[in-house]
Amino acid sequence: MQAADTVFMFLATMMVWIMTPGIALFYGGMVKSKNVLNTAMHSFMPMAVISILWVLVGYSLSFSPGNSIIGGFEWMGLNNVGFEPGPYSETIPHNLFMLFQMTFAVLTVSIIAGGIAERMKFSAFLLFTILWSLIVYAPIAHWVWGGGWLAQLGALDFAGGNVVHISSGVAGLVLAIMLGKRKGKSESAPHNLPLTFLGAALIWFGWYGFNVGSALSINEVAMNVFVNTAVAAAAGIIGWLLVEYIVNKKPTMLGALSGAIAGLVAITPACGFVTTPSSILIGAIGGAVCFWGVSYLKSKLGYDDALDAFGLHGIGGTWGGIATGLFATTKVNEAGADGLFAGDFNLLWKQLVAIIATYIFVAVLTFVIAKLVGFVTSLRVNEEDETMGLDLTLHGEKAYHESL
Amino acid sequence: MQAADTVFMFLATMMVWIMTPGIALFYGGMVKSKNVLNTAMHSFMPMAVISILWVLVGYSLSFSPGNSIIGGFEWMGLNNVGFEPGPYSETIPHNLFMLFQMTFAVLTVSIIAGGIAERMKFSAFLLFTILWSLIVYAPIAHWVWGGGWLAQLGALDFAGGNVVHISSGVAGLVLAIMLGKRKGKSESAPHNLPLTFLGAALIWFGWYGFNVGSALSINEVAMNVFVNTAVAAAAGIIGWLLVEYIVNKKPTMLGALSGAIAGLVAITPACGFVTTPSSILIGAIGGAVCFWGVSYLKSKLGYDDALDAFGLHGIGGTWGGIATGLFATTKVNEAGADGLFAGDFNLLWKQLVAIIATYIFVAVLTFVIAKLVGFVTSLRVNEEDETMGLDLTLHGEKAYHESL
Amino acid sequence: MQAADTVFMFLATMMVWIMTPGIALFYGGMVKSKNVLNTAMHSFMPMAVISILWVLVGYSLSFSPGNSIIGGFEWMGLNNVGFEPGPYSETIPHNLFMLFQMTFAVLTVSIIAGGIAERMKFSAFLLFTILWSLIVYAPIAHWVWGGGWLAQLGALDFAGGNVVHISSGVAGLVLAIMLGKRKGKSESAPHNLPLTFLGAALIWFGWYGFNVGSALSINEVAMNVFVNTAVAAAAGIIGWLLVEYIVNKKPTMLGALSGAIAGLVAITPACGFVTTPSSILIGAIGGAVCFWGVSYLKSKLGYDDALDAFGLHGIGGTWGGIATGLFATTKVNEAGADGLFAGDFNLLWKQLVAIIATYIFVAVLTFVIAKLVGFVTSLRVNEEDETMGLDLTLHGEKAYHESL
Amino acid sequence: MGEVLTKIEIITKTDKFDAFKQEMAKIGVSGITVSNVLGTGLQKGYVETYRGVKREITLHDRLKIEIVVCEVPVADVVSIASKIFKTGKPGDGKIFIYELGNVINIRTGSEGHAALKNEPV
Amino acid sequence: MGEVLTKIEIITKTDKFDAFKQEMAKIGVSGITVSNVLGTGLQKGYVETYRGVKREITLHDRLKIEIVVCEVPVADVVSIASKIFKTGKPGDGKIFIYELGNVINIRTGSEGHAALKNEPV
Amino acid sequence: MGEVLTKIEIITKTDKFDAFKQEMAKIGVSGITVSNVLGTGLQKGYVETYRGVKREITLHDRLKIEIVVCEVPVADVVSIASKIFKTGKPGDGKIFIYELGNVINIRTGSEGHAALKNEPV
Ligand SMILES: Nc1ncnc2c1ncn2[C@@H]1O[C@H](COP(=O)(O)OP(=O)(O)O)[C@@H](O)[C@H]1O
Ligand SMILES: Nc1ncnc2c1ncn2[C@@H]1O[C@H](COP(=O)(O)OP(=O)(O)O)[C@@H](O)[C@H]1O
Ligand SMILES: Nc1ncnc2c1ncn2[C@@H]1O[C@H](COP(=O)(O)OP(=O)(O)O)[C@@H](O)[C@H]1O
Repeated sequence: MQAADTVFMFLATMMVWIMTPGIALFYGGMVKSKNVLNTAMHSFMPMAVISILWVLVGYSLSFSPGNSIIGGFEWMGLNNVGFEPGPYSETIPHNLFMLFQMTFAVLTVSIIAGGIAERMKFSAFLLFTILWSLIVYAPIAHWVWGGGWLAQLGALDFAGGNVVHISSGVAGLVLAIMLGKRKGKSESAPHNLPLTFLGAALIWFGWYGFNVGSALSINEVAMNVFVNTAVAAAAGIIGWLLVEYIVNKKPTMLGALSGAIAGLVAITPACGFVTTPSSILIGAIGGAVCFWGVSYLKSKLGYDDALDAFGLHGIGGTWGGIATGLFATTKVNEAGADGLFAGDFNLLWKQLVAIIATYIFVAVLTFVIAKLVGFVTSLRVNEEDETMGLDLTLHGEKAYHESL
Repeated sequence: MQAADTVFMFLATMMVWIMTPGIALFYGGMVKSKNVLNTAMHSFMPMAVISILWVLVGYSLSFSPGNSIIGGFEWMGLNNVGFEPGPYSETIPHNLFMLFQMTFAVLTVSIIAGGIAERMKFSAFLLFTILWSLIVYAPIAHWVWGGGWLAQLGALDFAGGNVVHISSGVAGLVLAIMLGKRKGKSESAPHNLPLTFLGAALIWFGWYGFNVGSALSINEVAMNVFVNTAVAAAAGIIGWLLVEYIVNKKPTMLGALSGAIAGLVAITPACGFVTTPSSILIGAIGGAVCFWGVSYLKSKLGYDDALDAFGLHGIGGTWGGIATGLFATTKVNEAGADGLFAGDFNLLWKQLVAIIATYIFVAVLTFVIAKLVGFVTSLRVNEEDETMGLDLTLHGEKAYHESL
Repeated sequence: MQAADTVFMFLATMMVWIMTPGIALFYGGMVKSKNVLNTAMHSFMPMAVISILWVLVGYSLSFSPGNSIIGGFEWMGLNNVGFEPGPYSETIPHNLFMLFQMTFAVLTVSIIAGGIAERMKFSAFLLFTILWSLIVYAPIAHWVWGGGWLAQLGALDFAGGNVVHISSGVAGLVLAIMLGKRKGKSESAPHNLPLTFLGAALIWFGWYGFNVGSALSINEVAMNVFVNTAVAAAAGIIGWLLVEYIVNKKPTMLGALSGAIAGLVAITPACGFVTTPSSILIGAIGGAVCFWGVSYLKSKLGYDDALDAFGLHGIGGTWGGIATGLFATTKVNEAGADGLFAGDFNLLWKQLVAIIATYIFVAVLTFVIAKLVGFVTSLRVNEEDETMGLDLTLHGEKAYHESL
Repeated sequence: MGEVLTKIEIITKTDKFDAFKQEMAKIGVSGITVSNVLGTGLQKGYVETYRGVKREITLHDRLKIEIVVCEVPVADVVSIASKIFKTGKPGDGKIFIYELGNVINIRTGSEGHAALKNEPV
Repeated sequence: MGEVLTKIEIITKTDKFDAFKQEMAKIGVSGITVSNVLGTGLQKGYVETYRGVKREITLHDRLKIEIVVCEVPVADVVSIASKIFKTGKPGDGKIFIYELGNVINIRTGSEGHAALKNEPV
Repeated sequence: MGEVLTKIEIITKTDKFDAFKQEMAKIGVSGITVSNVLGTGLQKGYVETYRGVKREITLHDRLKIEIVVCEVPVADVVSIASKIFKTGKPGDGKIFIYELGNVINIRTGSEGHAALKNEPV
């Protein structure tokens, strides 16, 4: 064990931890003021529910040996998950690795909330997240990081492009379609953009823990990831704003924030395997592609992915997975592979397999789980509650009060 | 000395540091918009005043050898408090330990502000906190951590259940009773819950530094504390919301935040001495008990503990102290003790002695200090100022302005 | 290389990183609600633009050997800037040092935005920052930290009093004068002080990374810096509020925040070279002097430094530079020097040279760059846009929407 | 001036204003002023809960829509408003009709019904 | 319609509205509309200070309470308002009385005094 | 009461109120009530864009300024308002004139024109 790595991973864990409240604020600022608490709750509740679930069974299903599809039950209730360094790292305590991964599991679910905002029932979403976390998240995490079939295949996903972003994005999309459009969608405008700014800042901050921490050790790869993450986010902003400026003549602040997140999503799977110049490119294209996704594709296809869970995380993650297949090079990281531009077509192929498998698996199971939940309780609130606002009708509170 | 531990404690110190602005935002969101700045100031000023006081004399009174009641004056003005590791840890600089403890001293005072919100005079509170910090905080910190009589007795308080939470909670309660109810208390509703959400997120974030850092070294105990803190907070949310749902049929966001804090308060004294399953239980009961405290006990007894300084910190801390006596086990930490469920009644008894001693000591001295302050300046603002709002009348500012 | 130092500097980098969003929120809360997004954008965009620029050329110009005026081009595009510890520290990776410095370069530009708020054109500011960062920031950073003439002269600037604060403050002032006053300046009042509070908290938090991290290693100097920074900020609050109370009879929250920042600015150049009691004095005087700057000097001279970029950073930095010449002592840090109160007049003289050189260099070049930009696009928005608000007219968005 | 100037003030729920505005434009209404108000009437209140403490709220969010007309018939405005805002449930709101003395257009200086004409600029 | 419809508009401080609302319910007022306004009158202004720079504020937060009555006597409303809101200090506010042309209840379509009746739904 | 009480309601842009208020004080207006409203009139709307999706906004921020006068001539108020708020561009706004039945001063209980007098307290 290495004390410095342990401190590093404690820090990284805390940084990823803060991303979830960040998401809650980021999303909360974008909805109408009568729905802000509900939206924040959707992103916040996983911190309670998924955390406990993770300790009880989620971690075991994701990371204990098991088979190539899913982990086993041997680490349930943190059995054998103690201070001794675990199989995933020699230099940090096993239970610290478990907590680091807990923050990923929580975050993934909280991202989904973007697709369903302003109309889904709180109880239905709660039930959905519990099932989804076990049935969808745990297997995919196992495939990629737990030694499952995608790891065996040799697909690369450094910090969670597939596991976190594509999976949450696609889940958000499927739910958005199943729920249908919001009433008064067209009149929707963010009720508090400074809140969204703050949320985005926390998310970006935490993302350094997310990406850099995924190296699990403060080594050369970690430092390269640090540089790459910084430039990709920056390039994502520039990419988004440039396209936005060309199309609409006005660079928006929400665009800048969205671009940063698009760049970050895009670099997530690639960050440990590519050079810094490639990262700039990946980030910039990420920003541009996501702008296209939310401004064109979404209205073209007509789904109401309210806060763009799919538009940012799904699309950005897909581009990032492909980009890894294009730009990866073993010069940067021997544990990686060579991508197309390094002369090898194989990796790109594996990346596509990984992406497509994730899309199909997530889409189908999200649909099934949502249908199941729909038997227990309706997924969507009734029209009157939607008009009145979910804060008041589901939670009995209002976010803001004048000093009457 | 150990560089990794030093980095760890630097990080932990910063995390506890951010809790105080967190408290200011948490409280600020819960008051009327005409009092938000005053409320934030009450929690913010200790960062200025208590910090300086701590360096000058507070640290010495709390931690220098002294006797079993209070420390001496040998470390005044940081005399002999330098880079050399001090008596409290072999692996970190003494002045770093001093700063870590400074953040606790500041935080404790800033919590008290919850009891007195929306009616206490700024100057009176300022004067009160200075006296209280020296006369109440320093001795209790000395009793528990400075080798004082509670430490000698063998009562356990890992991260400050007595020192920080019971003491601030009881002080808030006594002041709340002495001040009387707010005008228009019944019409009060949080003016900005997203602000409260943000504050709670920062508090929770910092709490990991608070609890894990209290191990003073990134060791096995620290990692166990990390896991325990995470699950107790999660369980606190679930505990609170469950009871709230049963009673009121609506799970609120303020409830979720309050539950997290209740769970964190409850696990604070116990976190280094109990198992993870016990932590889940302690957190969940903490959430439930605090809900009872703020929704039933408070209105039953009729005091106006405006933002529930006692309701969360006093009650949660009391439960946490008792829980330590119930659930502690030397299997987790040899430096600890065995509690009732490990077959030993002794610890519980000591815990009760510690709690009761703290209640009495704090209550009496808080009363005396407030009376003293009352001779210099009235404790409460006049009615007109209260109606007009404390921001305007005491600070000459308003929190929000329209773009007229 | 030293793993613990690497973790430490990763943490410090992240802490400085969060200061820039902090500035955006701090400033954003102080403007009218129709300009908050534009103001935040001015402080946020450097995170995109200057980051990329830094990697491409800025770092090389600032830190690669070059001559005594400016660095060379040998580290462009991070050429030779890898994991190997660089010339500036034996114990941390060179690319980590580069990122740490990136956060300084970004932050400096984002501070300037305070001088120009509510009237400068977005595109003009963007263009200005790019040029300024290369033409003004890079040389000054080189002079002080890159082995340039100020370093050779022996002027002291521990964490960036000259490089960051005086330079940004003076630049803000020059731009403010060139732009002229805001329309309706006299009716301006902060639209959201809790936002400003939050921003200030993040700035203060990050400042510990800024100052302590500037030791580049978690050693004795670093710990002394930590203590000094803590007490100087605290004393800054007390200094400001005391004078404010004497003059206006009301201690304001914005004053407390401003005092903290004034204290932090003042201690920045000195923190590694002075004792803790000196730090208290430096901070307190910093608070008092900056209050005088913003409340008296500004209205006397009649410029509209909207959010006091110069009032806090310029004036505070100037005082801090002088104070270093007064209070520095080699007893604290052998790498430093003895100041006036330690019996040596030399240092003070060098400090004055450094300050004056910075003032002149920054003022002249800021003026020239702004004139150049003015040829490409007007610096100031037209009157109608200013009335309508910059958020709407430049970015096509509004910060707040009612739930209509 | 033989002309009659009338102010129509509608207090109603907040969610159908867009549709209403479009209808007004069609019948030639030249301007509308709208503000957020709070109202108490027949509709039942609701309960908010903070830390277990209940608050009965009897003031609802309402829109106040003000329209001044001269040539456009009042009855048309009223009937369109009634059609759009009527749900049949408490809270639909009320329409108040006032007579005005005069209207002045600040930009043109014109008075009375001329002040309400939207001649192209 | 021989009936007289009257609007009573009260501009006053913000802190005693709850008590007033209860009294109104007792005398049979069927609805109230209230909004936040700013007012300047006899009451002196106050000073705000931001970074040492003073701002004299002469606009105070006020409530505008609007009540339309027909059968309920105007004098009753006025006397209750005067009783509750009077403190004897500047800033107590004013009551303005207007005559209305008509009232329409959107839900029921009824007009005049019938529109102001709160028959159970 | 032979006196005529008049309410003057000005809907205009938000940026010149301070100057206007000072002028009103000069001609002896004893009180003003002002509120933030939204208005749609002749002025063209503007476009907001969120994540590439456009929203056409046709409601502008406006001030509603209400002044009740008795002895102060209405024409004076109108002409000053016209002078100050006129820019000649769409959006300058409208002035509406109403007649009042009565005014009551809550603090003193005085009615009519007496209620509008600002005798020193
Ligand atoms: N007599 C009245 N005076 C002033 N405002 C009224 C009056 N009656 C109703 N209102 C306003 O109209 C709104 C809707 O009235 P309400 O009685 O709920 O509608 P309905 O009678 O159609 O069910 C109220 O919230 C209030 O703002
Ligand atoms: N002539 C008026 N026209 C419009 N509003 C007025 C007038 N006089 C008073 N008001 C409103 O009433 C409020 C209270 O008036 P004020 O003169 O302060 O009360 P009082 O005369 O009882 O001391 C003012 O803030 C303003 O909003
Ligand atoms: N007929 C009307 N009824 C109610 N309010 C109106 C009417 N006409 C104009 N207004 C209000 O006045 C504001 C300015 O009107 P506008 O037509 O833009 O001014 P102008 O005619 O001077 O160009 C509008 O935004 C609206 O709030």
